[in-house]
Amino acid sequence: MSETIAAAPTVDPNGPYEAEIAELTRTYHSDAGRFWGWVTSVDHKSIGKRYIATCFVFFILAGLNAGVMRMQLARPENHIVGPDRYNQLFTVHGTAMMFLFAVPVMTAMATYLVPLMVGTKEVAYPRLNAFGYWTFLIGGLFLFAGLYSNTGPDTGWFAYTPLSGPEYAAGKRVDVWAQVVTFTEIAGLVAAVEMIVTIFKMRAPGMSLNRIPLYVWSILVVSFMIVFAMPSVAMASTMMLAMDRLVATHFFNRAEGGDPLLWQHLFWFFGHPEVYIMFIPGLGFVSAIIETFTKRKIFAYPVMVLALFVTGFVAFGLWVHHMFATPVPQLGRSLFTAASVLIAIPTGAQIFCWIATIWAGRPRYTTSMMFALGFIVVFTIGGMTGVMIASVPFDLQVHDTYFIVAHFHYVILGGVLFPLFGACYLYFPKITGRMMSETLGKWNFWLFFVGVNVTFFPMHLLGLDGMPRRVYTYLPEMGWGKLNLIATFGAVIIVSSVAVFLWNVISSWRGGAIAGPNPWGAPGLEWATSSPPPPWNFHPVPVVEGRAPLWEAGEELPVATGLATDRREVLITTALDAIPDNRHEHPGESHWPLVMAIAVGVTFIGAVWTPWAYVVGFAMSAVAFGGWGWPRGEHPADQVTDGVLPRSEAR
Amino acid sequence: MRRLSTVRAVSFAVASFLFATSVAGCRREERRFRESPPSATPTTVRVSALQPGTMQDTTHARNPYENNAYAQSEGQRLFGWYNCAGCHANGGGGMGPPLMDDQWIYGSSPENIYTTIIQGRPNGMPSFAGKIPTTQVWQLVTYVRSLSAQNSTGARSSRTDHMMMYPGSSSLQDPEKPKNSFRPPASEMP
Amino acid sequence: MACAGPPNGRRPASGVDAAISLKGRVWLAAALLCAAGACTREQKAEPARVPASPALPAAAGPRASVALDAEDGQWTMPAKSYSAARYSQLGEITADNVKNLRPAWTFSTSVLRGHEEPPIIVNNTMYILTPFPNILYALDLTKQGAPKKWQYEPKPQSEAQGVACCDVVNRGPSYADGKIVFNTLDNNVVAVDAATGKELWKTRVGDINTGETMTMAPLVVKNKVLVGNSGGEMGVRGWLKALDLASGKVLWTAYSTGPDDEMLIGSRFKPFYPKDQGKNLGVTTWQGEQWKIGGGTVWGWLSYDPQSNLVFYGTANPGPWNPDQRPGDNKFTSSLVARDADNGEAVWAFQMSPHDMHDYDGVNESILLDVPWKGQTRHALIHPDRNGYVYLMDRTNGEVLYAEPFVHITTSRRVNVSNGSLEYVPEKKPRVGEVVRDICPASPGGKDWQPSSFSPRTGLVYIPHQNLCEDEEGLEANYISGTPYVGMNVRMYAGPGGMRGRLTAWDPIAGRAAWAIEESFPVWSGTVVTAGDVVFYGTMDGWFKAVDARNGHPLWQYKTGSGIIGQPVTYRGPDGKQYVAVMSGVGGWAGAIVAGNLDPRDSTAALGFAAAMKDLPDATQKGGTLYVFSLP
Amino acid sequence: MLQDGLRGALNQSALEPAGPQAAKVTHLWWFALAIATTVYLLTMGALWWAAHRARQRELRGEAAVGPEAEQGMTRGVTYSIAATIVILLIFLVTDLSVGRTLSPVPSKHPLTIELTGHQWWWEVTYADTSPHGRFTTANEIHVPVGEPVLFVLQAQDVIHSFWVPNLAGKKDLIPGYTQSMWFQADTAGLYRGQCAEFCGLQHAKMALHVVAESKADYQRWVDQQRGTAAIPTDSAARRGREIFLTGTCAMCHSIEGTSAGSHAGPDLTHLASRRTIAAGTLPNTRGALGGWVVDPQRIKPGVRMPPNMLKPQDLDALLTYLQSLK
Repeated sequence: MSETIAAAPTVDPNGPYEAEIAELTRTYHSDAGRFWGWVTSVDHKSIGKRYIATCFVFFILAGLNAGVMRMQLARPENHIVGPDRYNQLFTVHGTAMMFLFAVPVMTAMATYLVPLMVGTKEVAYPRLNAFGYWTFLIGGLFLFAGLYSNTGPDTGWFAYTPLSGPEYAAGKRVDVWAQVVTFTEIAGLVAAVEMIVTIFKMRAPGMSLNRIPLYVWSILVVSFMIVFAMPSVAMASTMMLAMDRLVATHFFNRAEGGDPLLWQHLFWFFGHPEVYIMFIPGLGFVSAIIETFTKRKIFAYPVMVLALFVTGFVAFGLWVHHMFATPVPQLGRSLFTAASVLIAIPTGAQIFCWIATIWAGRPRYTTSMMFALGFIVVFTIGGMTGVMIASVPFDLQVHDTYFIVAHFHYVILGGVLFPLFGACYLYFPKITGRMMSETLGKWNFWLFFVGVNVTFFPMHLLGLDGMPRRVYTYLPEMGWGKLNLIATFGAVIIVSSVAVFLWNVISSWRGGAIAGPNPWGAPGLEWATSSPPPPWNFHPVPVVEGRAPLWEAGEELPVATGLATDRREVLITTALDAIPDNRHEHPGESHWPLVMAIAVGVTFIGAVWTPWAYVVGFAMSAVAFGGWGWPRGEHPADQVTDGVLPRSEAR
Repeated sequence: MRRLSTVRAVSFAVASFLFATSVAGCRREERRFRESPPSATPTTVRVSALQPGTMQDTTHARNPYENNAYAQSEGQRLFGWYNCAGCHANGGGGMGPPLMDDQWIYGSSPENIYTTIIQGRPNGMPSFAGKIPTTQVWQLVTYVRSLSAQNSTGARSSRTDHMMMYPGSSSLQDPEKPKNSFRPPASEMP
Repeated sequence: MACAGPPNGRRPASGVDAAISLKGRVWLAAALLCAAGACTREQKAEPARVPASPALPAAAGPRASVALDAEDGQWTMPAKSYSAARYSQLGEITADNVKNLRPAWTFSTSVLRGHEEPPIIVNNTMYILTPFPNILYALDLTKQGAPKKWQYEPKPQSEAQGVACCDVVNRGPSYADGKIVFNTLDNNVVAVDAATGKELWKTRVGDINTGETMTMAPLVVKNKVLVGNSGGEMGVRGWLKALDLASGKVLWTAYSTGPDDEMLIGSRFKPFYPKDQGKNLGVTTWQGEQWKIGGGTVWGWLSYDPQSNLVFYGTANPGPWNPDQRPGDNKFTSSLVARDADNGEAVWAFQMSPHDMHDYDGVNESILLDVPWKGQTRHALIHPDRNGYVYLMDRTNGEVLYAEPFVHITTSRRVNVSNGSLEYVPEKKPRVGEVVRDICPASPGGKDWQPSSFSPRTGLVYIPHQNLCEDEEGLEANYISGTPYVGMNVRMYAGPGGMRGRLTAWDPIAGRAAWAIEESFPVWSGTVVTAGDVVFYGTMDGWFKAVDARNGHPLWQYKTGSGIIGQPVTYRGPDGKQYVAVMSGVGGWAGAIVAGNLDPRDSTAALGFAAAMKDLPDATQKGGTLYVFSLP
Repeated sequence: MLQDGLRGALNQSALEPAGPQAAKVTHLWWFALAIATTVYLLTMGALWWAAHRARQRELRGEAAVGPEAEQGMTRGVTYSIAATIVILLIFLVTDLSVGRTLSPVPSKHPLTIELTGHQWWWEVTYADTSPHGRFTTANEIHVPVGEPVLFVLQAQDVIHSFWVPNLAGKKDLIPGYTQSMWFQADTAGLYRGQCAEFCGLQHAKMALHVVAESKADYQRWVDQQRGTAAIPTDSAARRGREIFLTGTCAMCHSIEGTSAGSHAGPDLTHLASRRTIAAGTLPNTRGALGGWVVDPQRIKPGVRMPPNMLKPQDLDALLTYLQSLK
């Protein structure tokens, strides 16, 4: 692919900007790498990297849970774990995969990529970004600390009351769950806010709405969904469930006028959009991958964008289809059925567009591309079953059975993991400056592809054969043994595939082939800077004149100059047409985000035992806020953009 | 490798965090379904449940469940199932004396309460020897002690899914450390 | 957050300072508000006399009359006469001079539980029966200060206390034919020689191991001792037994539930209303064999009509309280039954509260009156029931002449006189797993056991009762022989107006209250009315009161040592003076919070009564004393 | 081992309907599956073809298709989207119609059964116009063939879900709510159901059996269930009865006709007439029963039933009694 590297135009660091670059180096100097520098860093790339790494650690831990569960279910009446342990395992598996991996890993990737893709120097609110990460980390550790201290939540990842209420869930297990949810929701909301602002106000000059990369669109949609969905569950878990359990409120106590169904509504109002929050970024990745490896702009860009928005919108009209077995009026059911069926349309549309793109383009079957295709193959199956279970009568048969387990694993593994692996192979060079091994990559892909289907396809049959989910064992007479054994075998394959992936990452990081700025000849701005990018991403900032800048620009990418280099200054552009608007100085390294996160940690973890934790926590937060908001030197924060002019126009 | 030093620092922090929490959790969260050997008092046939049962040596009996959350919630359930609540209400008493105050006619230690349940007491407390297995008696003991906040609040459930019994407080009232006060018998106590 | 209740996470700090408990109370308020409803709480208010419906001149119009024996100045049975009028023809103490009333002498019983019993006065001897351990004292009235003649101790089993639902009370002995007859808590009927205190016979008629106890006062009719059992909260099957006064042999047993032959229902059985007619209703109106543990105990008052030779009594609530567990009408619980005094054969029965849902026992007294009704005189009985209605019935056939509410009622709309049915309000039916609020009257009913009195002079019935409402939540009740069988979470509080008690003067003909006196605490004592037009009653905070029988004007009051829940009596002493006597000693269901040292922080304590009586411990203490008053 | 107890394999398949409810759903499923498969294959076909075409072109060294192909692509994509919409609408309509047809009970006065979910067993009460005709059993439901049966669903503690796949879809039992559903068994047989909403430790072993039998057999069963337990004649059983009533058993279980009246555990009045014990976990054999009584926590860890260390002869007597409860 040497020729592509040559072909790709980049911002040449050794151009006329040496002096400024030198100054930038001083401005952005941090002793990142040393511990203190590491904890105080606010660079979205370093945060993004550790975010991604953390997510994968949780992914592996939660995956191991699944492994044990599969072992337990491999044979009827198996005694590897008892019901008590098993319930903790599947609850933590679900919780971790949802709250600590699927959603945050996408946030993490976005944290790293979006600023590069929109061609800005930093993410909006860099310290908030750091704070988000620390909060997430504390929450994640708390969950697994719980599991390993036999305090793992054991009421399922949607913790239905009253089973999760004070009377039936003894001890602190469910409290741990409730607070972990809170931590992750905070992190999620924080990231969403940054993304929305970054995308709306910090795009490179010229990157008008109709030139925003599809991945960035998907992140924008998801960020909005997060803002609307997550408060619902945060309130339900932190306020209501935690308060019921800690200080005996009666939100979910039917006897005193509360209502257990209220929980289900609040949870699923978040829980269903959550599914789309997980895989819409995946769709974005697939677009990016297909675009890159077919060397062709995605077909019907407006349709794709529209599809994303429709999906994001309709996603909020589906939650009741998780509750068909509860008292819901006939009409209501029909409406939610209709919505659940119709949401298939936008996704379908996207799939057709990708196919068209492939048809019209020159596919190169790299590992990344393979994963993108694998996504279409696997995810579509999940989509099909999804449409089926939108049907009330049918859902009432398979609801809470292994059919559902199969369905959502197809959707999530198909919609999240395939694109994610694809994205890893695509962006690894950008992040590390080295290529990943394609051979290992192919192994990784095929093992994963086979593993997923071997594991989860039989579950459809198990479900139809009457096997409920969340059972720690089953009777030999049920005749579910064979299929379960197969599924377990499949799980082993998946594990091996992930092992290969990890090995590939480690070895490539150590000694992969050196990648240039743009090894794939991709069109996005993120490829217009060195790999790995400098702390300031771009200098000078690029100017965009089309949807695929690097393909459309000639030898040299137009740039905009004039941003100060003696301080961390970023360019603010208008929301619609990305016309330079003004410039804004960003803060430097700070330890306050960490302090703040610890304050939050003390509050919520302490609240598992005593309400006084809130008092203490608020005090600590106040201090942290003070330090955070302390005035930052004499530089006028914002200035008009005199002198900042796109070069191209200067010509 | 500067990065490594970072990694090491972080992993150390993580490790110590995990360790700390794990120590905290275990005892309270244990679910011991099956004491081996499965323990239960042998079923003996008796004329009347209301006469004190055969004396039992409980001197070196120790509550295996003190501060165990699961045992406490089990005890709470059994307290209703076995009609303890019928006489003692939800701790406030009625036909029987209250269990949430600081007056304990026959002692408030786990052993005392165990003996009271097993042997009964002369002024109306029936003997449940041979009717409630040892494990469950200890679970009841654990719950009963929680009523007067004698064991860990961390293990206690804040409320049941029933009528609000203790208006104005989560699980129970401002704890009072019980003192064993021996009241004059018969006519004075229910 | 306001609904959160106080922070509970605090480690059990030793010694809780006032500040915290104060906060606790603040939180209580908050929490209650959050609980939405159930916010009525007793406000303190001074006893006030309120005219209920426009007060009619007591003397005007036709009057009810009652059969009375010639006044001998004695008090031989708790209800004074077979007609249960509790009316004394002694007239020395009058509305005018009662203000001079002062204690003559007192006597301590050495027992500190609820004293619901009346003293019995025969042949210048006063007999006092204490609550458990049911000691019988004989006091010599002829001597200065009424010294003790003798005392008799039945020594009941102490375990019996464990199965007595609502304090270990006893409602008094009866005198007949030189014998004092009474029941002990452990189900013995005892006859003691009135002169010597020698035990004549002692018959065990019930078994505490099934939860049976006895607290009622026997009625002696034609050499038969009629007794019934208690234990409606323990899964007991109710019965009425007749014992031979001479030998103590059980002559017949009439169950309240079960097959007709066991209920002594035969050819003579002619209930007035179709709803009470049919074969083996005592079985067919129950699921399976629930009638065997279905309650219908007979722990209240009996009255006797010599003319028709019928005894009238009420049966108690069905068990368990949770109605979902006993589908059907549950006959004949919460009913009035008329039986032949000789062989116990049932003549008619009338179920006031079919499939009772709120522990509305039917055991309250029936006063036998003859009332002018639509131009003719009806042999009637008047029965203020726990379900909140005063029933005026034809005692010959069980026809309801009227049933009018005497308290605030939300559980039913009305009593349909045409078919005798109580029209329930379905929303107030207790439901499992859901708190039903604002149930009025509460489980103790519009009026509990505390007996009324009737004065032929004023023609009014003086009903002591309470004004309570409650919240209820049904629970799955487990029948474990010898333990409670209730299945209900209850939380009581003052009814409308915030006053928990009332003395209502009821016009039996007009079917409405003539006047009423409000009391802060439930009026848990009986009443007595005299020819001097004075009504005596006591309050739970220890006041013994005299009011004008005609208009309820407060005339005199005296603060005794403990709350009064006993039955006042009046008699002529050997010195020819009129005396008034009453037991002071708080307890009973209403007073359990004091008598049993209950913890008011648990609103379900004492089947929910404690919640309504949180302030009683501040108002009175335990005690057990007889007070005798006279004019100087 | 359960099979011997149950005479025949355990059938819990949603695809082997034994009643109109399940049958309709099964048809719906096959219909949906057919559509889904077709659509899926078409999509994959298109994907393969697209990739293939591209490869061809690349091999032939042609340049990527230019704008002229755009209309063709637009048309293709538009058609496929349109097709998708049409198909989805068809599916939606059929589905809703099926849903409608299934909801109402096709009978004025159907046989009504009150089902209460407990952790972790099923309380079954047969309603009757007269209270005296009602009776209660557990974990085994008998229904007459060819007659719609109405279920009134309630929960005692946490949320459970009533589900007998061969007969109908599931319905949740929610504390504080009363839900209802109905089904009808057209073919006689034994159908297994299982709690379908996670309800705690023994969710996995909270099963029940539906016995669909001829009207006559059903009536016979009802009459026998209405009866109370007779006092046994032989001494062993009498001794067993004594142990039951005075020991731990009576604290939780009830037997009509005795003083045991606790509803904490299943009603045992006619225990011996049931096919399984422990909520469909064990066959109702003397051996299994013994094992269960002595150490239930080994079979269902966390189950509410405590272990009972009985002396061998006592256990033997107790089992004799329990097995006499026909």
